Amino acid sequence: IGFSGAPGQAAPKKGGILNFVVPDEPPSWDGHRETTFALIHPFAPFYSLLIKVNPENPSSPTDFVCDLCTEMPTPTDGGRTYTFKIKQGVKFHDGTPLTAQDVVASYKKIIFPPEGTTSARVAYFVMVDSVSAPDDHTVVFKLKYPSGAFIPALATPYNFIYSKAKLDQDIRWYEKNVMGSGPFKFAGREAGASVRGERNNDYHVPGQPYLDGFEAIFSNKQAVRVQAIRGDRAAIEFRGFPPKSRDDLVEALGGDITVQESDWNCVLLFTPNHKKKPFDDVRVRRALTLAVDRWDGSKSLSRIAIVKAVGGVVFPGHPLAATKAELEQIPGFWPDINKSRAEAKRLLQEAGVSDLTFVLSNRAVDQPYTIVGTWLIDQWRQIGVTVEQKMEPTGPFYARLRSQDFDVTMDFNCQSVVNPLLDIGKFLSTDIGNESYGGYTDRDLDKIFEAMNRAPEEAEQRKLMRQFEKRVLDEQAHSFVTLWWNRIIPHRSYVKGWKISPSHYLNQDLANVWLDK
Amino acid sequence: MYQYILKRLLLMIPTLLGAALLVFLLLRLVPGDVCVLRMAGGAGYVDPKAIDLCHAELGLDRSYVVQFLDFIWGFVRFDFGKSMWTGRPIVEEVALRFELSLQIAIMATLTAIMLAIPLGTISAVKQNTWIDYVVRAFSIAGIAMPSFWLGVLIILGLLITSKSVFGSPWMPPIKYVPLWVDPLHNLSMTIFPALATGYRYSAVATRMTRSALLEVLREDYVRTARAKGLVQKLIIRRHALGNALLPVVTIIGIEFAFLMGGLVVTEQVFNLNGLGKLFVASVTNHDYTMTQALVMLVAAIFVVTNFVVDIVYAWLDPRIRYK
Amino acid sequence: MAPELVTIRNLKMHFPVIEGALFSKEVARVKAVDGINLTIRKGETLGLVGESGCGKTTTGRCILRLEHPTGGEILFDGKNLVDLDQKSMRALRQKIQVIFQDPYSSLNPRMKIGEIISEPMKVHGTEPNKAARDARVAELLRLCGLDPKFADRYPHEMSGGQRQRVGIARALSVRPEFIICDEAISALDVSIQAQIINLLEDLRDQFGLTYLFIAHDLSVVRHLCHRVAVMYLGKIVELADCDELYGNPLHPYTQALLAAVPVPDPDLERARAHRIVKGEVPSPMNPPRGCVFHPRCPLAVDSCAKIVPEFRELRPGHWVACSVI
Amino acid sequence: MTIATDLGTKVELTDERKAPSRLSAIGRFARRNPLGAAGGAVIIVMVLVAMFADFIAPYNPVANAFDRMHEPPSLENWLGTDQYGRDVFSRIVYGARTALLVGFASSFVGATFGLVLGVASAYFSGKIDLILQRIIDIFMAFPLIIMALAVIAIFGTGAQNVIIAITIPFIPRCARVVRSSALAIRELPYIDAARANGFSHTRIILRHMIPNVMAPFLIMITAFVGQAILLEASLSYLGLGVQEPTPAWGLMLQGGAEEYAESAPWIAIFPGIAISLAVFGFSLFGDALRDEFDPRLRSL
Amino acid sequence: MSRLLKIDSLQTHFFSAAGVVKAVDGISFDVNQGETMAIVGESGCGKSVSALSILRLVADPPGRIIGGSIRFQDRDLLKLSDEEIREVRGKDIAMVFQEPMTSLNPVLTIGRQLTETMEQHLDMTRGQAVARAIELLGMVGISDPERRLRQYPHHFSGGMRQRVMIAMALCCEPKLIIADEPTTALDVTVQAQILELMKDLTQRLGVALIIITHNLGIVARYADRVNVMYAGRIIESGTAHDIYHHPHHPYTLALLRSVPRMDQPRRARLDPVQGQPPDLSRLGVGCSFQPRCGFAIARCASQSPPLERIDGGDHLAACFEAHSVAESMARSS
Ligand SMILES: Nc1ncnc2c1ncn2[C@@H]1O[C@H](COP(=O)(O)OP(=O)(O)OP(=O)(O)O)[C@@H](O)[C@H]1O
Ligand SMILES: Nc1ncnc2c1ncn2[C@@H]1O[C@H](COP(=O)(O)OP(=O)(O)OP(=O)(O)O)[C@@H](O)[C@H]1O
Ligand SMILES: [Mg+2]
Ligand SMILES: [Mg+2]
Repeated sequence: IGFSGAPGQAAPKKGGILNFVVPDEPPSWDGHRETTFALIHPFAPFYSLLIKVNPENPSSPTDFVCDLCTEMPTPTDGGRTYTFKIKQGVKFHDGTPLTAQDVVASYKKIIFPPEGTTSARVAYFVMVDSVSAPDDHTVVFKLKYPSGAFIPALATPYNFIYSKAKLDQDIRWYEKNVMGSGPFKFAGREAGASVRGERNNDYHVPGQPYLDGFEAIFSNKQAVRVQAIRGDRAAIEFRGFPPKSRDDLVEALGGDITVQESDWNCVLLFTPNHKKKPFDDVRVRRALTLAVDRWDGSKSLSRIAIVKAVGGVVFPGHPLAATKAELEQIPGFWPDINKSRAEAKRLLQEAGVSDLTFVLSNRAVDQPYTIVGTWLIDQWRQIGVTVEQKMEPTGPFYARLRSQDFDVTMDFNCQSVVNPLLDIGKFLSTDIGNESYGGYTDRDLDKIFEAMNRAPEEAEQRKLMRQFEKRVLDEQAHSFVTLWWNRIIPHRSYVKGWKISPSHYLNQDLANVWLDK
Repeated sequence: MYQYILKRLLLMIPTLLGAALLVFLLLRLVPGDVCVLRMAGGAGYVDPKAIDLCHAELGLDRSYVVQFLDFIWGFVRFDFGKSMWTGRPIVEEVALRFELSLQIAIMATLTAIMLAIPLGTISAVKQNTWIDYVVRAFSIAGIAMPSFWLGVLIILGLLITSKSVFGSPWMPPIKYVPLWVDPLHNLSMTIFPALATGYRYSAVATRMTRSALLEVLREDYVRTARAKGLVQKLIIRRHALGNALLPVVTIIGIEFAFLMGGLVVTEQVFNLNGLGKLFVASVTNHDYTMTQALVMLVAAIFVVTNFVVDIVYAWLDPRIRYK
Repeated sequence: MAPELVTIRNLKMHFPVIEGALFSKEVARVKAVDGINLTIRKGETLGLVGESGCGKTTTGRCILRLEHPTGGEILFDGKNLVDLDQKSMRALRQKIQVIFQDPYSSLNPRMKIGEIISEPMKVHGTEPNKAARDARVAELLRLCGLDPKFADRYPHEMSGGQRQRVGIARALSVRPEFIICDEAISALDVSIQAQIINLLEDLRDQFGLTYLFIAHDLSVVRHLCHRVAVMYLGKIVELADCDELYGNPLHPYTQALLAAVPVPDPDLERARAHRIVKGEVPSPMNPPRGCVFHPRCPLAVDSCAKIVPEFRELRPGHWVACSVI
Repeated sequence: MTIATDLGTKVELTDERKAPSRLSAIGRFARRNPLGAAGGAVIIVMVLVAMFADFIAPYNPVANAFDRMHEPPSLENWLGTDQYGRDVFSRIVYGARTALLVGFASSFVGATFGLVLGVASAYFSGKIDLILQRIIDIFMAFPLIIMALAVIAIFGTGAQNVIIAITIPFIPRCARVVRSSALAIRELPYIDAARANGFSHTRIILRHMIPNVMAPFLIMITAFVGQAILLEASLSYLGLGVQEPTPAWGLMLQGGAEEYAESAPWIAIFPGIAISLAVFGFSLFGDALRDEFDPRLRSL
Repeated sequence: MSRLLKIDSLQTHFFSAAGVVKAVDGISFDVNQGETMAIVGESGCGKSVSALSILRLVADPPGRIIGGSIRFQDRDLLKLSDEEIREVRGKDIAMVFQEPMTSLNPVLTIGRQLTETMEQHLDMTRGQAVARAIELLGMVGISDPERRLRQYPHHFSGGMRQRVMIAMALCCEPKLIIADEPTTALDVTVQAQILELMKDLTQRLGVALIIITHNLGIVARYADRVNVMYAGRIIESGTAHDIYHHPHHPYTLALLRSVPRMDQPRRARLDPVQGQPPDLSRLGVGCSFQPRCGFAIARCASQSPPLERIDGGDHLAACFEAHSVAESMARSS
């Protein structure tokens, strides 16, 4: 994990409006419900969280700091009870005080959603038994079993703290309204065009925020977003641009542009549909991964797409991740591509499908889906497999995945706080795994996962992780990792205080961002 | 005349009803539904109960007939309901976009008229000379260029020339502000898409002006006018254009109606938050209510424009006026 | 006297004038043909004259069943065409043929002359065999004064007069008994008209054809017809043998019509007094009450505006619809 | 009997007049309508390119070559390479196939349906006509692109569905134009003659009406091909058309092209020119055809 | 009577894709003041083109006047500038066209179309022009002219429109009116009305009239002098009496014989002109009527007969066999 570029170190200046571009408008405004970053970028600044990643060190997967709590708790009860003290004097934007009751009501909505509401992250909190507020300043989480995944889950940036009063009045009130305690107050919205925030002078961190306000402008064409920064219609886009756009911006604006880059806790996977012939045959599946030259792909694609690192199922650079030597043992990561392809052809021949043709279902998003998909197709072409790409918008695309109406699909695994133990849940058997679409049942795999999650020692976890990885990518060839993403944020140099993180979900409340104009 | 207008108004009803039925059925043909997309638009788990609940809330569990009647009844009362996607009143969602689209449509139409009528006239009067060829090639080039391509070229051109002229790159605003709030901001945003589409649409009207005028210039009454010794300018202006404009008016009217909803691509290029973009989004989201409302809006604009065109036609053509 | 071939009784053809596409409403009726009676005998040529829009063509179209009459009956060989079913009508169709005015648009420009002439034979099955049809086409072309080689030509490769001959050949192809000539010569050049008139006459003599000859050129009608009916505004105002009608026109309209035709002789013309009838033919949408001609009639009296004149036989075979004479 | 039989022989067309008429007709067309001839030439070139793509294109249009990304035009890659290192020229050459396939398939099918509907509507008139006209009205109320989008939403993307999506909105447009010509033809005496002869409806429609509305039909097909190519490009731009890695012009302008418009302009410029040129060619040719056949059919 | 118009060897050709159409191929004739002159001939023989050529109204391209002169009151109209010829049009020479239905602009009122000519040529104010227009409409027999002025052409019947056209032609008191088949589109009864009106007015106002028609009856009644055209040429010219009673050209003769006549007893058969009218783009050397002519001699095929005086009088014919034709006529009648 690393970043380049130099976020400013000078004393923050006050004032100014930050304009930034967001690729999409979220369907609702309720963070508990939504999963898209398009919600985070415009709406995170309105809310406080219980805990959050350290904005000064957002790249660290373990560095969490309090937002509404007074200090990070140490678990008691053998790691099964966490007690948070809530800051006093915090006020919602409507002036009502924020108490532990509000925190509890919010987490209850997230963890135990009442009927008629949806929560996108129930699965993150499977270990939680209860959440309660013994008094107005204390919140207690009781877990069923100790879990290293709890604190990262708690710090998920979607876990906005809502007002209990509002939730009691209408549990779905936050779908269409904003009322939080974050650094910015909601100042208006133009349907489909923008969301505006203005400084919350009563923010619970003294001195912050520095900005007078912000405007999130929706723009779904990447070219427009890049040009908006170039023409200074916007200062930054928080998701990430491809390398070429970065180069263009730097070329055109020189010192007016600062670039921050980071590995990204997102990876594109491709998964054959195990229920469909000939992908029920492990040889065919292995052939598909063998055909892909990831090492070369990394070099080439990193010049045109937002992907870079070669890795296994774990975020590269994480202690649990496979080393290069370990990786090279896995089919598809062999250093000699010719050997891999020869093997792939042999396997196909053996399976009797040497002139395989199929459709690759892909999500209609240019970066990096289309590019990686197109690259994959060319990789497969080289072992004599003909593939047609079918792109669909996000909604229909996932509907197709869920109904398992595809040959081979490409989707992503993208998490906010880096937490490999939870993140690899994507590879579990389809009936268990929340977002696993391959249509396979592999109880042995599930058992390894279970064991890993309860393993106290990192070394033990690492060993199990290797087993898990081998089973998924090699032995059973369930689903395959392509390349890990690479986040590139070229922004106007006058934007200061914002630091890149390995996730475009994290560190977006803008409290410490200021403009050096 | 009143009767004529009344009759025309009545005639709109079946078209609108038909459009309503068409969009209603088409939408139900599209696989998938808004609740699934909204509840589980991304990856992950879908709670079937939540989906049922959502269906009930949106009224999607009712029979098609009831849903259709409800839609029509709402339409009759000018109550368009709420967007199934965002849950907000459709009127609120559409208002600003409508304003934007209308402004662009009007500006583009004006551009088209200002280009088409003089160019078409010159081209007809100078038929088969190089002037004619140049004008025709110029106008057809307008249709031939993909609008997004033209848009991208325009934006890039602006960025590059402004950088070389003013030292810093300038691009049109990407956020719409109504004309009366900040005219400069508004115009600097709308002028380029309006020019680009106006040029594009002028091609059709130029061609129409030219051929209508050519036809009229062959008419007996133009020969009569010449035989009377009238000056050429007067013949073109009073005798020929008066008649030739009739079909041009129709074309411009139809184009105007189409501009209101059909600028999908241009809107993307210039980041215009208009009706076309909303339409694409609401179709992809299976937002039935929004799509229906938009379709009805486009259809209504079409019929109303046609109506206005007919009135203008009647005003221009005395043969219809007194019928 | 020859037997009657066509008998028209009280034929009416009123066209509705419809407005509004949705709640379409009949706002008026064009009384194109308004109760006419006519008989045409076998072998006879009946002339039908009158000014533009008086209903001549409509009458012909009713007989051809191209229009469905509003009322009255048309007996052909004793069968009422008005209520004949499709099938029996089809059988009768080959006996009734038509020659149109415009030689340019009465031939399908995409078909060769041979196909045009043989198509009716093929459809009616009169000549099921292709070779026989080709032979008949050649024969018909020769008969109509054209080279049989023309069968391979398209209509646009021929002159107006030649096309009119093709039209005639097509009509003859199924050996009809009765031919309606609707202004069959008016579109032709003066120098060609006489050729066609002669041809029609010759064919009539050769095949014993019966013609309904619709025209507005009174001198041609006089040359060709046995009897002449004069129409005015949907009604027949006078009907008589040709010589009788031209020699002794009774109806003021017929008189005006004859007076308006200039003869190609300057000495005669300048000596001749011109009785010019005033006004123009009114619209059949709202024809005058009473006698339709009374607003223009030099003889009109008050009662003409009220009473519809009876169609009377004033002299043997000479019928007039006028209550003043 | 004396019937003048000498007429025919005198006006006879000699065969030498017919023979050179084909070539000289083209020559005359070109002189009368230089723009149309230019359009025709563009079309011919395009068709040839599409037909012989395998021989013309120097590279495999879908093969990635990451060692040659973003190469500017050179002797090896005449029009440069794109972000995947694919040869732009080869992709344009093969793209002509996609463009013509989509263009011709959709316009031909659309116009044919429209032809039948339009002629039938005009011939039968009355209620059938009225209802069909209302339906056509409804379809016409929507811009082409909106209709196409709706169809894509139902059927999904891909070349085949793009063709369907473009075909459907063409049908009513063609039907409308054909109907107005057919209405005029319906009133002509030769149709009356056919009816007076008791020919069946099918025969009259097929033998007498349809052949005579071929002019607007042909004009429409040419005009539609251009529109279809453009529409396909627009759909591709919206991500709803043909998909990577199929070589298609619209697709070549999408995504990458914008990104590299400045640093590697050849990626966007050449396919853009190809589209413009093709549409330009078809429009000019269509216009010229219209002038030749029937200047009244201007509202296409 | 003084000479008003003298046309000499006028040639107007059309340069079309199919070749050169010699629509008018060297015609010459004179028109005197107040005289009524007729041009007859069958369709396509060049009557209209001749008329349009006089006012230089032939569409260019494809048509062009390629030779000859048109002297009107001692000015050669072919040499005038565009500005000058426009002054002549409508003011000195007016035209009445065949199609009254389409010769008036449908979107302008009758009044507007009448007054604009006067405003253009006579520097009249709108008010003066309207007053004159009312007077003119009354003159051509349209009742309630004040109201009629505000109406549009579609409110008028064919006959009325032709009256308006005549009023329009008269409004600047021209010296010459050219009427190109003014009544062909009208009903016989209306035709008679219009022709009588024209004759009456031209006589009263002393206007010369060129009347173009293919109706021999009309010519017989109204024309002082007659020019018979065939294939772009004048083939016979003379007084009405001469032409009808002593034709010297076989075409004139054939034409007279081919029409059935009401003033004569019914004939068993007509004598048609044999053959087809010529194609003007494909004329050979020699007399253009030769292929259809019963009097043709060997010379006719190679030489085009000039228009020559018959017995030194005002009667001209272009036929080598003019005398045999005249004899044949005399014999038959
Ligand atoms: N289909 C129709 N619908 C309405 N009116 C019609 C129709 N056909 C004919 N008419 C009207 O009926 C009247 C008689 O028409 P018709 O064609 O029979 O006259 P005509 O005597 O043949 O005239 P012409 O000499 O001009 O051919 C006209 O006023 C015409 O406008
Ligand atoms: N614009 C044109 N282009 C080509 N040829 C033309 C054009 N106008 C007229 N002609 C030809 O010129 C010849 C004379 O035409 P004109 O109109 O003078 O005939 P016309 O005697 O007036 O006939 P009609 O009695 O039919 O009015 C015709 O053969 C015609 O084809
Ligand atoms: Mg008729
Ligand atoms: Mg003429």
